[in-house]
Amino acid sequence: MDHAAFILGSWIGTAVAVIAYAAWVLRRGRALSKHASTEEKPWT
Amino acid sequence: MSSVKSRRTIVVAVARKDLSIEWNSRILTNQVAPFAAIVMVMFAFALDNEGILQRVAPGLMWLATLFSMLIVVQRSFTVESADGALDALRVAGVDTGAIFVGKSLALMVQLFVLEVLLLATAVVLYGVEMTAVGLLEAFVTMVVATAGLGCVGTLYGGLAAGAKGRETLLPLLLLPVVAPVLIGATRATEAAFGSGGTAVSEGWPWIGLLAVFAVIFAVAGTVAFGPLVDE
Amino acid sequence: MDLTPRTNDESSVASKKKRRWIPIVMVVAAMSAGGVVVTKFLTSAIDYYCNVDEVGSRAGCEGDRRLRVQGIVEEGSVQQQDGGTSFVMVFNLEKIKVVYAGDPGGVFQECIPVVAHGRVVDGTFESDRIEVKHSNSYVEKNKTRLDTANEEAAACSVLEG
Amino acid sequence: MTPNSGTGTSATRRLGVLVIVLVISLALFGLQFSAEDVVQGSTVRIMYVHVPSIWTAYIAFFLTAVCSGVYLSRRQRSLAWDRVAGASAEIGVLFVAVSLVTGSLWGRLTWGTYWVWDARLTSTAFLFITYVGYLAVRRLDGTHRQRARRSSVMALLAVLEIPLVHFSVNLWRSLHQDASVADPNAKVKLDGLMLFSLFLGLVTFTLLFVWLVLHRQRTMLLEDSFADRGLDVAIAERRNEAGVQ
Repeated sequence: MDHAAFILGSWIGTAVAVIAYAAWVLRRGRALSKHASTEEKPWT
Repeated sequence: MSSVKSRRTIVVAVARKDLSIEWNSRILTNQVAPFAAIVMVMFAFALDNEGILQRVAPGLMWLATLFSMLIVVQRSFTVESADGALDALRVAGVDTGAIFVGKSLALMVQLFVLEVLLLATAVVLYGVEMTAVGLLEAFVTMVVATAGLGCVGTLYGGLAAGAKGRETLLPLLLLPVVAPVLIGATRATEAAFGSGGTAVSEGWPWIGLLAVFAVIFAVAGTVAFGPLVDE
Repeated sequence: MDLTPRTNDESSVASKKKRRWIPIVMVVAAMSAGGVVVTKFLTSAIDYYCNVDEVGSRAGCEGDRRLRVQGIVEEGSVQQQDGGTSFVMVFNLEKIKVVYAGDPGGVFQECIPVVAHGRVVDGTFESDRIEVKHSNSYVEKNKTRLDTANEEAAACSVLEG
Repeated sequence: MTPNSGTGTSATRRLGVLVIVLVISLALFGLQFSAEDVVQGSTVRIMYVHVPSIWTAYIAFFLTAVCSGVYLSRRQRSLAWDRVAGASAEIGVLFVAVSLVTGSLWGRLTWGTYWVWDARLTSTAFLFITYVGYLAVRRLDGTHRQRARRSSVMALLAVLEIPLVHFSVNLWRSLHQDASVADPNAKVKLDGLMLFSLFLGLVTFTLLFVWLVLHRQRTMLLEDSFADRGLDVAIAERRNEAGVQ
């Protein structure tokens, strides 16, 4: 594959950005929901 | 209708109050204007290269205007929220649309003074040469762009007034919104300066765009200032 | 200034309703005006390039200023010597010779549309920056079933076809 | 992991598994099975993340505008609409950023330059900073209702930029090429597996977006109710979080 650094870089960069954001959202959700009552979590 | 007349008195009173506070504190002449001039000089240091300064002079002039505008807007609302003047006016039932127009006018006057100064700096420092029509075009650009900037600055300045960390928040709020003004005013001023071989006639459509921007935010500000700043 | 609380002097429902609509109508009108300005009057200012046949004829493409010119690299015209590149750019049957000090980047090759930045000097376009304008068709390489030597010719037929 | 910890439900977990499977197959099709382009070579593979990410951003900002419109138009204004709008805009900003970065890498290889100020690239950059401004407005002090009203008005105005960005390549001459699939002349200009890979990318990114929005708007609900309960709880939570790390 020509220009592998650019191509893999763009794929991996995308993956890292999305995974980092998702991990942040999930961890924050878990940390906050520890202190939340059931009424504050209507999805449960 | 009598309310139209009373609204005009409010507009004039608010604008005059803001301008006289500025005049008495001399912040604009002693701090903001020197800041803008220093920005221009620093650009000249950084870009001291044959031909580059003349080509980028319009953009630098408007960038310096936007940076200075952040300071002026900040001041315009620090004065209000410091002694609760805005709340006092609102409680007294003064029309918020009129307050908006008055504060916008005061901001426009200050910005215009700054721009004239920056234009002169650009002409002297960057060796810009203009024709008579070009000068007229630069003047019209400044008037129309300032109208837009004044309205946006007042609307967003009001939103951020009293918010925590507004010094850092205001640029983040304001700069994206005024990006069209930066583009339009820079292109129109380029045409007026004739930088890069542009003709003066190429600037007028950009001025049209600036006018549209000013109208949108004047209307939106007059209507929305009250509800947005309220509560 | 009179700061006594005001009684609402325009309290009739009809006028209030009307006054709510006026600003919306004004904003919509201003936005449509903006749309017209941007799409009708600003096209030549926002357009990224002039085509080869428009140099000197279209407003904003005058020959005495810095230009971005678009055209297709003519087949067999690319010459590279002393680290510089020269080629002929063609569009709508008009041609212009381009000289560029360096090796154009991207996927530069014959028969591909390019945008050259620079000035016209004595009928030759002296360029200091060349960008390849990729078309919006994507063709599988294996489909043409040609060896690499013929690949550029294949690109030619694909792009012109 | 107990089923009720965090913001997940059995539905989001199933969706998450589906997204992971789709991402793996997208990588296989995009990086392995699909052919190289006759002009670009393997550079075309960047397209399978670049186009889906800007597509997702369009969907995200459109959803933000729809939710903002619903919020403003209902007599009984529900903050749930506002939270979905905010979550969606945040994820949209993420995907515009991804699209700008991957696009400029593609441009370096194909055009020979990372960035040019043509109509498409300029308007996309403008879209990006507008929504960064939108997120800044959401962070302003005030009640949740104030936040919702301010940001809703802004979202309804900002969404008008999307047609400008999308049709900028048709309205003006730009270095960026016209749309290949959503072409007004309705002639699809991609060969076989390339087209399939692109569509796979669109489906994958859209479902990924749905999953992210579901989680994000739930954490936003938690953030809002914590803010309502007052500072002391938030401080306790902070301390707890710091202890966990």
